[in-house]
Amino acid sequence: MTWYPLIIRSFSKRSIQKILSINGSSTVDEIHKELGKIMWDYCGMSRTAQGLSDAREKIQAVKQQFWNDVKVLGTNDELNMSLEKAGRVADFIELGALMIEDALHRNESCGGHFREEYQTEEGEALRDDEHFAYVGAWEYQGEGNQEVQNKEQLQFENVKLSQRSYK
Amino acid sequence: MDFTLKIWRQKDAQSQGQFKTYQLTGIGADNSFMEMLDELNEHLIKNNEDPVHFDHDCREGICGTCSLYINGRPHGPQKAITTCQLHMRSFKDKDTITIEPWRAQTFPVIRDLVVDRSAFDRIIQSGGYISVNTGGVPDANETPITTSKANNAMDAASCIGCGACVAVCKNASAMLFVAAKISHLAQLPQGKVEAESRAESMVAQMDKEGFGLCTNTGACSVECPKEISLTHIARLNRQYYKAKQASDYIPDKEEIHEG
Amino acid sequence: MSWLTEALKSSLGRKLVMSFTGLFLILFLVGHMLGNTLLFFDDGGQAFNEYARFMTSTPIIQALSLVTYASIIIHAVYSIVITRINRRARPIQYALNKASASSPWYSRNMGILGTIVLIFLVVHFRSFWYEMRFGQLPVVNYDGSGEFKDLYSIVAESFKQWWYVLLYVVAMIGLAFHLSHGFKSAFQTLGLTHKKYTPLIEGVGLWFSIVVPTIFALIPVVMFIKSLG
Amino acid sequence: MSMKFDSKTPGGPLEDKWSKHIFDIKLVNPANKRKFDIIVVGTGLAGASAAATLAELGYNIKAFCFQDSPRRAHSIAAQGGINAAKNYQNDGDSVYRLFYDTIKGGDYRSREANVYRLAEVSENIIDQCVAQGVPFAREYGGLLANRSFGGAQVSRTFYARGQTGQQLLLGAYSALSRQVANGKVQMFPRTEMLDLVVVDGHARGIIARNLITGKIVSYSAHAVVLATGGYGNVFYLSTNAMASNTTAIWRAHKKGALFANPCFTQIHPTCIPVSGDHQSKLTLMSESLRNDGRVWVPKTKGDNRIPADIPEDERDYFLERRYPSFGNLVPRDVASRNAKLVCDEGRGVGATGLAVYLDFEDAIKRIGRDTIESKYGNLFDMYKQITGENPYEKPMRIYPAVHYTMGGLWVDYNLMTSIPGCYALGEANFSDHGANRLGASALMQGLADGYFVIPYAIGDYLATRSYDMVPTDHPEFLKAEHSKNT
Repeated sequence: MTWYPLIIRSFSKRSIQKILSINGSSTVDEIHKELGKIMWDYCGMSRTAQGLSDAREKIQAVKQQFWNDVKVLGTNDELNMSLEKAGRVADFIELGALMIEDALHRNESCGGHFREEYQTEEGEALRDDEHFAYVGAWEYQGEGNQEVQNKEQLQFENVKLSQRSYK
Repeated sequence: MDFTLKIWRQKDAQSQGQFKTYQLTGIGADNSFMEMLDELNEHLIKNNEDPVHFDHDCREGICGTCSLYINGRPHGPQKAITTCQLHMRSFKDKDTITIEPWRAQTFPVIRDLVVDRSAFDRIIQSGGYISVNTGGVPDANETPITTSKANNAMDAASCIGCGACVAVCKNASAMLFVAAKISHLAQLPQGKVEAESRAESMVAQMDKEGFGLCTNTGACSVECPKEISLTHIARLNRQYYKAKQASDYIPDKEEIHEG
Repeated sequence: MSWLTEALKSSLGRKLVMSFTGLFLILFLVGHMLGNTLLFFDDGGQAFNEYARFMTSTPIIQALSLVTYASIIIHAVYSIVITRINRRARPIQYALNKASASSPWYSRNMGILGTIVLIFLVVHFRSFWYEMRFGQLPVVNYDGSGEFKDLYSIVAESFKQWWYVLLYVVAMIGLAFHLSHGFKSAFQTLGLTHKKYTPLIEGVGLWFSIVVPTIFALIPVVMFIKSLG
Repeated sequence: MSMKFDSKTPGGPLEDKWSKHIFDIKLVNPANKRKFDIIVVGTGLAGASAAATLAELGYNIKAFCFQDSPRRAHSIAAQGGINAAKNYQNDGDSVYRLFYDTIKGGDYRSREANVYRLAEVSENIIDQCVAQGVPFAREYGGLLANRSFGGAQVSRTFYARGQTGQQLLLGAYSALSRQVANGKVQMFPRTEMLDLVVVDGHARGIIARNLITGKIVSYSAHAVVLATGGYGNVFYLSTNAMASNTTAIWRAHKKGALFANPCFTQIHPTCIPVSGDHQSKLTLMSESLRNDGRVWVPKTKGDNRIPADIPEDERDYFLERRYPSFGNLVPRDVASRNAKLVCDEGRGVGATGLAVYLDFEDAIKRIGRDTIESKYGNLFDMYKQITGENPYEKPMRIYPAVHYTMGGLWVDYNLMTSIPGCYALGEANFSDHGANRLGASALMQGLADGYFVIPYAIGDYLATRSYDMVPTDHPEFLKAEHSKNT
């Protein structure tokens, strides 16, 4: 077992070196801004099936861009705020993709999730309690594979589900 | 707007630092100071130069992370704000802006403009709390507190721990920081129980860290982004003397040795 | 080591010592000033010389004098100790520092102002205090009151020299600024601040720091002018 | 799509579930608590309160934060307040009403049992914070003051000026600092978690990077608590702090923790509008402003007169018009969507047309400028600092912005994720807010989880575990180090 620590060093270095070695032309902030724009435009205050499907493609392009063209200077062995941020943005991109999947599958409007296809005549969120009164819990399936959704059905024994009204 | 920036660059704690000058053009007046630095860093990265490291987080003046000495003043030329709340409209076009890290022996530079303020954490750890465990406490309304006491306590409690007081003090003293916490807790009935021992231990820790002595110049309060008043320092002094003459704490040799 | 010495070695303890000695010296200034106004009398120095003898021969005053000397020495020594600690707290200075934006210059330069006052004190002590105690002063005889050391004569002699008067005036300006920070600072250090009383303390402090040094400075100036006439 | 997880929600009547559960779950005896090490990642309200409380109980804590000090965690930026069902105002509040408002506000997408427990312990939170010295606002008689927030018709929000989050966080930070001094918490600031280590199906440690030296270090423990906040920065522009991120929970997700309702994000209606491309973050104006401010836009499209020139009958107070009973205090999602609607219609104001007015003219007339200043002074100053406009004279311009993420790691009733021994607290989990969070409830949840839920809940798991530590050269630690950084 004594030889393990030696391996740690080289492997961990290599994985962080990956980000450091790409040396492309896009800064971390630029990529983050692109991700943010996609998320805000398609997965923000209101969402549509079409928009979300488009966003699905666009986000893959951002992911490609990150892993092929990101530019992070410096080394791992120092205070390196660009490197910190790069790791975070890499995760945001993957999470963004999952948010889009989740928004796309939830064919109803509820709370902060407003799908334009599902609204009352007055423009209020229209829930679909029959089909969507559950928690969508996503399960990672390995790099590049579609995540699997598990459902936890919500039980309402004390409150009566009703159309929210603040009128 | 165009600016000439003179920025302190220092590779790490061990390295020797020096100023570097950068020209930055086309900055919007509505940019915040940090956004201006973001823009500088984008340019630097594109030119294969290491970006300038500076501490920042909430960018709305409350977390206390940002810490720049700008044109000879902590948090820049305006009163009662942090660096992240400073906007470029406060400068004139073509201005030269000098940016330095906080300077104090107790705040060693980590890199560029980033300094280590963990001394503040250690001071709080030495007694900046009320010793209650979670649970088993009385109802919140059981002890009334007058609005003026609550307000005074809140004034002191609003300290964000940014360190501007130390940075501007000619003696690099941390009295305003320490006083703010002591005064906050000493004014509340809940904090009174330990008020004296708290003053004793926090002052001892402050001295141990190597902060300078307060000479009442008042600069700390003037530059404090939360405008914490010198009266809190006076309250700290009172608490401390009271503690020293009244508390039953007598240091034995070992404690002195450690201290 | 006792709790007291330990307390006095802490940063706040040291400040407290500065505050107490400073306040005592402020009290001393009041007394000294009142006595010195006797120099304004046109009585050939009789009142002043009587006062000088009273001051050097009354036991309680002598005891107070000892406290005054001690205060001066402790105040000076502690200021050096404090300055050294404070220098160490900031080993690297700012390249650009607009200190004037946040505090008055005299508050930041108490050490320099204090040094001016201290240099003055050395000269002052040598000229008068030393002479009064250990020097060979001429003796005067006032009707029925016996013999008095004629301190007045050397005072009058000294204040005929313009540079000596100038030294006094400069020193008193230094003292004025030293006091204008020191007075209120001493109260702040003692923790004696309050919304209601602090403005009063600050007001008294300001007037004190103007009036007392001015009167002190007027004495040599008036005597110099008199000597011309 | 199998159902391979169990929420462990206890049976019985709603109001008895939690107390019954506390009795039913296993306990770790006091002498044995010191044999367990717990890692707490994140030191915001949830993390700091959890670390402090667990340490008080006797567990050995290693606490991590990427900030230079635990006091800087983003909970500090919460302005408006914290809800609690104290009914101090005698206005008909109760645990049940807070529970009901939260379930309804969340559009019926949260777990009843969790939300009820939240409402139940909300009372203890206020007691705890006051005991710690949090300087909440007071009435003249010396008792605690309250204000109202969106989605509620009672005054149940406790506040400390516009800095409630700061004061609550400093309270939790002080409790944490006390345990650091006691030697029960080992604090690792400027250290970022990179991966979760799972050994034999149980969370047994983390891999973290020291942000100053870059050193990557393994830490072993008997349980791992993630309290790392939300992921609003996925939108680039949000009200979150610059460094708020999803890395800890995302990497735990990749290790097998289920991620629940990721699309549930909250857009906060009262933010200062974007002014240009350079912008790095958005600043929130507390929802409490809607207590006195009135939201409006011009009735006609493209009306670009200055607000003072628009007469009363040409203004559309659209929230008051559409929601007469809640008015300007409708929940955040509703207020945001309506602001978007009027802007989409071309009735938005300001240079970009992406803003609506929040007007205090009436309030100033009614209660005076001084009262407004004492209530919201610092918010008004902040607005002026950022926009260069004086909100006492001109109405504020506001627009919605991403603020909070209701989604997060799936947790059971014990706040345990689907990886045994890995817990998620506060904004990092999904459990209490459904599809929309009510204002002043995030602080409540963070502190509820940290002070009053995890200290009991974690015992149920640890009581079944052995005291043995996994050595950090265990193959799983090594594997985690190898595969990190995606």
